[in-house]
Amino acid sequence: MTASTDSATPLLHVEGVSKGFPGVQALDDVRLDLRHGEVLALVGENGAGKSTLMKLLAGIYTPDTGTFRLNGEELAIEGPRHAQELGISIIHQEFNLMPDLTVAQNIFIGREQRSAGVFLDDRALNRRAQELFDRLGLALDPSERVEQLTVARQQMVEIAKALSFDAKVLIMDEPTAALNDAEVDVLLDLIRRFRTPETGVIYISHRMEELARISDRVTVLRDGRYVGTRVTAETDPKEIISLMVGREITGEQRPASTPHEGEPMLSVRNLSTKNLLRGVSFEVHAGEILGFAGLMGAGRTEVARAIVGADRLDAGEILVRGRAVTITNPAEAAKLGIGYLSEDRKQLGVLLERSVRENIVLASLRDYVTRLGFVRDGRIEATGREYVEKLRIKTPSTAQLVRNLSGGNQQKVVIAKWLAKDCDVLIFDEPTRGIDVGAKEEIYTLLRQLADQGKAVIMISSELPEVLRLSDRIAVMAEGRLTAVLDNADATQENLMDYATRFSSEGTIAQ
Amino acid sequence: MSPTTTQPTSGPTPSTTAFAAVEAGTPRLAWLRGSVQQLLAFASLIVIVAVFSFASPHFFTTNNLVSILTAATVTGILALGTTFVIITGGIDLSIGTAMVLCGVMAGVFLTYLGWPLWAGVGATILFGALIGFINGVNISVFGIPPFIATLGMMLIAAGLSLVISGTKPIYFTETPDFQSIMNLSIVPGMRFPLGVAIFIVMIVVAAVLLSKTIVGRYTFSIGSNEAATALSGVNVRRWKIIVYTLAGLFVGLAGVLSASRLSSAQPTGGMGLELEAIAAVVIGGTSLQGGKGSIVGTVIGALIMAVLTNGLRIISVPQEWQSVAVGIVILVAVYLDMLRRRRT
Amino acid sequence: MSPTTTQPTSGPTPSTTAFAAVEAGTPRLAWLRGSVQQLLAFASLIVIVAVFSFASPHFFTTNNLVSILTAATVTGILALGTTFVIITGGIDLSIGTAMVLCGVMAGVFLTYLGWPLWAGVGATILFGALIGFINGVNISVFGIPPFIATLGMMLIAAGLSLVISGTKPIYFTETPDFQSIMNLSIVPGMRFPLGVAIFIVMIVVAAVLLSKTIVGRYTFSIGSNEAATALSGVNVRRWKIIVYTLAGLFVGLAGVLSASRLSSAQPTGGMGLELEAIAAVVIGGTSLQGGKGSIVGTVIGALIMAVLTNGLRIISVPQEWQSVAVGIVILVAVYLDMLRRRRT
Amino acid sequence: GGGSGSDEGGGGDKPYIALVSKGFQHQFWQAVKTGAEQAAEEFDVEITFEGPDTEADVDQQIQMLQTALDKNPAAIGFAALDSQAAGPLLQQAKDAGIPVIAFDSGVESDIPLTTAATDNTAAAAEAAKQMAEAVGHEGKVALVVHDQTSVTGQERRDGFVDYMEENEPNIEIVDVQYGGGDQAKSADLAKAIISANPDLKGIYGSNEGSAIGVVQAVKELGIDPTQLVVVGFDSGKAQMDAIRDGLMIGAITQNPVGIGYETVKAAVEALDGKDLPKTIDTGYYWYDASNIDDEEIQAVLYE
Ligand SMILES: Nc1ncnc2c1ncn2[C@@H]1O[C@H](COP(=O)(O)OP(=O)(O)OP(=O)(O)O)[C@@H](O)[C@H]1O
Ligand SMILES: Nc1ncnc2c1ncn2[C@@H]1O[C@H](COP(=O)(O)OP(=O)(O)OP(=O)(O)O)[C@@H](O)[C@H]1O
Ligand SMILES: OC1CO[C@@H](O)[C@H](O)[C@H]1O
Ligand SMILES: [Mg+2]
Ligand SMILES: [Mg+2]
Repeated sequence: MTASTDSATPLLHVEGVSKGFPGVQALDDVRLDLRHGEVLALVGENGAGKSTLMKLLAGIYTPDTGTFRLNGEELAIEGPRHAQELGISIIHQEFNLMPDLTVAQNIFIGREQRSAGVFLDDRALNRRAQELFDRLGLALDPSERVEQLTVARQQMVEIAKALSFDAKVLIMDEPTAALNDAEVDVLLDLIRRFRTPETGVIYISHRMEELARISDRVTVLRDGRYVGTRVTAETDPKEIISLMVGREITGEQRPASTPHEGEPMLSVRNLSTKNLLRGVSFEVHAGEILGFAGLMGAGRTEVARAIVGADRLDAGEILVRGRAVTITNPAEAAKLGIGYLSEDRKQLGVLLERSVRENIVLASLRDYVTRLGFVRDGRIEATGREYVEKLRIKTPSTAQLVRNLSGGNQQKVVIAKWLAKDCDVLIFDEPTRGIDVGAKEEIYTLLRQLADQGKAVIMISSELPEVLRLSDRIAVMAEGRLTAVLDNADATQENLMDYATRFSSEGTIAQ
Repeated sequence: MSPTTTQPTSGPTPSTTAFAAVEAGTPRLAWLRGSVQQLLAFASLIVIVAVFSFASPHFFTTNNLVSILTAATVTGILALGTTFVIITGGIDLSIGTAMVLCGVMAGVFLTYLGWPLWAGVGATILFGALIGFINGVNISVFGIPPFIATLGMMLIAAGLSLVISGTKPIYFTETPDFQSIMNLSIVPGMRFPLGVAIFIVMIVVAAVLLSKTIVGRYTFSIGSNEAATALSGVNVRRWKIIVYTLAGLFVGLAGVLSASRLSSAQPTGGMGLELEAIAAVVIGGTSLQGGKGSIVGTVIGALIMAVLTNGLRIISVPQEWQSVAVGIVILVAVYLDMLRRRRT
Repeated sequence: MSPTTTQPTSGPTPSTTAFAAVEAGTPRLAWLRGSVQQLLAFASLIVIVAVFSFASPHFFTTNNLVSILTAATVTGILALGTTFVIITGGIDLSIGTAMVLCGVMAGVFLTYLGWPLWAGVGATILFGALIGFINGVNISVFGIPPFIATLGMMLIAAGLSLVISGTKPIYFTETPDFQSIMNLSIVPGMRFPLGVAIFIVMIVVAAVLLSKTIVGRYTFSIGSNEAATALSGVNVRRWKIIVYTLAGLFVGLAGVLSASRLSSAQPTGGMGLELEAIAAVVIGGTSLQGGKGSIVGTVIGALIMAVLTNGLRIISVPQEWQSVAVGIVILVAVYLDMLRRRRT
Repeated sequence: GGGSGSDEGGGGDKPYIALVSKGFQHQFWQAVKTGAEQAAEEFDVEITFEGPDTEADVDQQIQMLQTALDKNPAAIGFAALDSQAAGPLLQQAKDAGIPVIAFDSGVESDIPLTTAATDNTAAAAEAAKQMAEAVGHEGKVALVVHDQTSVTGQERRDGFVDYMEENEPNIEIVDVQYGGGDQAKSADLAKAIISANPDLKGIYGSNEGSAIGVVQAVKELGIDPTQLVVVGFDSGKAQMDAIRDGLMIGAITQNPVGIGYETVKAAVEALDGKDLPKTIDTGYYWYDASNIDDEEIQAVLYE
């Protein structure tokens, strides 16, 4: 069943690899085989060690023990550049882009085009990038600065960059976490085209349905250990999940359509911004989850940011419990009981250099302060531990720096931050980005509990099944307008897609 | 481990990561964590002290150690306030000349206006806070980058000191007690000046503020990720103003102490003091990128500077060599500190 | 809403984002983008010039404008090199005293050792590069934070200038032509010094280096995201050393020009010049966080400072008020610049 | 020349004289400025008085001189930080027919018509003589000097040191340190010198800030003033108080008001075409508790 029984030399062979960090054994005697021409899915819970293994392959960390073989030849990977030279190309879970440079400059950094041997030729560079995009079927502007791209587009830049190398082994660490279904299609298509008898792909994802679509085999890690490998065609998500978590996960079904006639907690009327939004109106009631669907750039994030005062709104009215309010910054929103969890975890979500518990109480710190302004560290620790347990955040202690957590566990910390604060209206923007299947269910349960406690929850998500799974009602956006608000019972993937593409001729990455 | 080139200066170095992880634990331990980190800088300090003690019998005497503390007091107090500012990711270049201006204002309040001692001293410290407040508003409300905002204030304060004083020193003729604030001997049979005791009290105050109060928490949060802090509903604008105002309070106090020491408000000077204070902060392990730092570190940094200056004089190193020596020692001390952190 | 509070200083601000979105386009436009951004600072410069021209007939004269350029030359050249350093996210505090040391070395080469003019000047510039190289190694290889590494160098250079010169000015008695480098009139019938022409050439050189060559590209890339740049296989260590060395070349040249201007190598001073140069860079819109900046901006920043200093003297503002005025104008200019950028 | 360049002073057609000094913020320079203003009033001329922030800022001074020239003054008063550095500009003044008067520190050049200054070497020797007597012609003494590179700093150091070497074989100079004229810094370094030399007999501070710093050090260490002789330079309230309180035995004072006055006066005379002496010695005085209140001394002291 495993690759070692296979007679052919695998493209990449990993054996006996261990890697420890202080307090954490991230990898323990892990093995893995990537065969020629295959897509190998690598799965496991948050913190299972997937990214760590990939960082070893990329030359960012050196293993404590273990061997790597490329086409049977043993390797010592000395650094990122060396990995590149060996033909290992990687898309990291966290972006590694230079926001001040253009798309083309980012893609070809270190491989600049020069004219007359001295001067940079950015036109040639742009041309090369354009050729690459044409070949890959991506609608990216080579001369746009990366800083201005949405998270999804940045992801596409990373993908284009990885594919621009003449790589033999392509590693993708959760490339679709920030992508929409349409973009996922584009990506999977790219992967299929990349695959040749000389190449192989390691594909990390928490989205089970993708595995069936793209992978040939699936390798599972649990708690830093190798659990097993299955041929995709011969297994099903259920088996994979039980290998991952060591228990069965039973997802609940879509919520029964209980129309919420409670008072509108938040009403938004005719919201418009200079850039994008045009007359967005909706309300969300106490006790309900309002899902937001739409394509990339549809403006869902922008609606959220405008509501909490992170961006200026040019027109429109916001009412909290029927009372008109003006919100000019997120602090005022917080005072009114509105919280916003950003989709951009690294830039706008976590404090990487601070501890898990400090991050968890950041939004609610005032609840942990005496009248004289002293912080109650004991209670902070108690809360921190409570959420570490509740969300099963994998960390040696609540004092661990968030930087040292795996991506999915960082996301859990951000969620905990908002669960710890008593808000009436919670806006979650892509809350399950990078979260493993098991934990997703737990988070759904928590969101539902919040609603049941009488809070109004807005959930923006690019995964339609998730929106359908959780929302009482679903708002759909396209090009800055609200095109529909549906009851869950009336919604299907098909009609949501339909509304999401109203007025829309472009606006996705795919051409 | 990974080569240095793969890590951003501001970002995660494997070393600090590893280190912090070792230290991470209960909140009790967290208290210690900062201090332990500083123990490394502390080791440099000890080595420097040992070398000087060995080189001259006059170095490690009570009198001389008190002299060192006295010399460290004013810069040290400035550095305490600056630590907060730097941890938010900001900088304050105005502290030197603002301190001079506060001294002049003490002269105005006490001598020109004849206010009683407590009122004049209180007003001076508040005046320092006002300068800090204006810095904070310029930075936070008007969006002027801290470097520019405080550079502007540096120049304004330098000029105003001259204008207000009429380019003359102001003497504290109305309040002869004023000079006791810095100079009063508080330990019988020893020359231990009140000013040094005030410095020590301020160290404790600053340490508690930074690690035990909400100001300190937000100081770290803002420096760690300002945007994320703001999106968490923290009124970042207001807290930044508070931090600069707090730094201004320290500046006001430093102004009182330095004027008290000289029994006069000197309207000149102050330029360059900001670099000394910032250097103390940074030598103490606080990162100019924000988000990291400690009061213990700053105090050690200030002491390293003061001990070096004093010790080189005690062993009569020719003056032109003194700054060379200070420069080299700073480089070596910080480098060794790096090395050890990396190893741990 | 408040862009300042909700956005990280280093990250994308809605303002620049929006602005850049307008400007972003073909590479041709990208060339312009930097410049247009600077036009805003340029407007401040124009206003300041207009005000002084109106206030005094002596201000807008050829002679005085040349005086302003002459005054801007040395700081301006320092600021050019510093622009690269700051865009990488670093800082160089050593430029002022290192420049002084380079001047002293020019004296050593030309007067003490009696080298021919070209050799002495060349060696001086290379000596500047050496200082920069050492800074680069300290930062890049030894991992000392730029602030500390260059602060150490600042002190070392200040001391070495005194040591090497024997605390006396060195005069260029062997090479009387030396003073022509800065002072030679190159436009017949006018006092247009060669030094200013050199400054202008260096502006062009720096602009081309920054926007058209690989050094410039990596300068921006490192400042934008050092870790990502390293992960992309760029030898960040090496390129940082190159950038500091490049800044050192500018320091060496500034040392030659200032010694030439004074017909003597003055072994003191230089402290404070680094702040002036950094101020010019930052007023010109380069961010201390790194990743953003332009040479045009730096030049405008340097001119704003030089025009202010000169104009206030020309209109005989009492000296104690001059620094107040400079401080306020800097604050206002940068604030207006912010406002406009936000609006665009 | 021409005296038309004074529109900014608002004084109509008065001749305009630009004074570029070595400093501005020091009391000493403010006293020079006062003297210059007195003369300006008396002779009905317009003056400006500027100086660099510190006496290390040669370049800043050159720029000030350049700006002064661009304002087209009738005459220039100049206290050079470095005479050679100002060479080209002085030449420019000469070419434009603008008379130059040097003050405080001589300019090695024949362009200035005269120099109004103190003989610093002689003044420092006087301080040394007083010190020698006060310590009983034997023991260790040290110097806290305001500046290592300026002419006044060097002259006041060398004048003192040379006197001791030539005349006082039993006096040993153990240390010379430089505090930039900053009081707190000078105090700290004086304390270090005292700590390092417990048997020190005397310290000499070479200008106001240095001298007050030394006094402060003595105060802070609680040393009996009879055990450690302090000799100062210049005046100012703190220094005068120290002398009255016995913390300092005495000091040299220059006549800064006189320097300023004589400079402007000489400039006016030059404009009137009068001949000027090569130097104008503005004199110095030793003052101590015994003569501090004398009229002659009070006239040259400043608070
Ligand atoms: N630099 C580090 N220091 C300390 N611990 C670390 C470090 N990097 C990773 N870890 C720990 O190692 C474990 C494995 O992390 P890794 O990032 O490989 O998980 P992952 O499988 O990629 O998870 P996710 O699905 O959440 O991305 C986690 O417990 C994480 O906290
Ligand atoms: N085609 C586009 N190119 C570049 N920027 C775009 C484009 N469309 C929208 N944007 C920018 O994206 C933002 C709006 O997208 P927003 O993030 O709100 O969408 P979303 O529906 O949340 O999608 P997602 O977060 O999945 O990208 C605005 O700032 C807008 O300026
Ligand atoms: O350098 C000076 C400052 O102090 C005064 O005493 C001197 O006369 C000046 O030359
Ligand atoms: Mg991961
Ligand atoms: Mg979004």
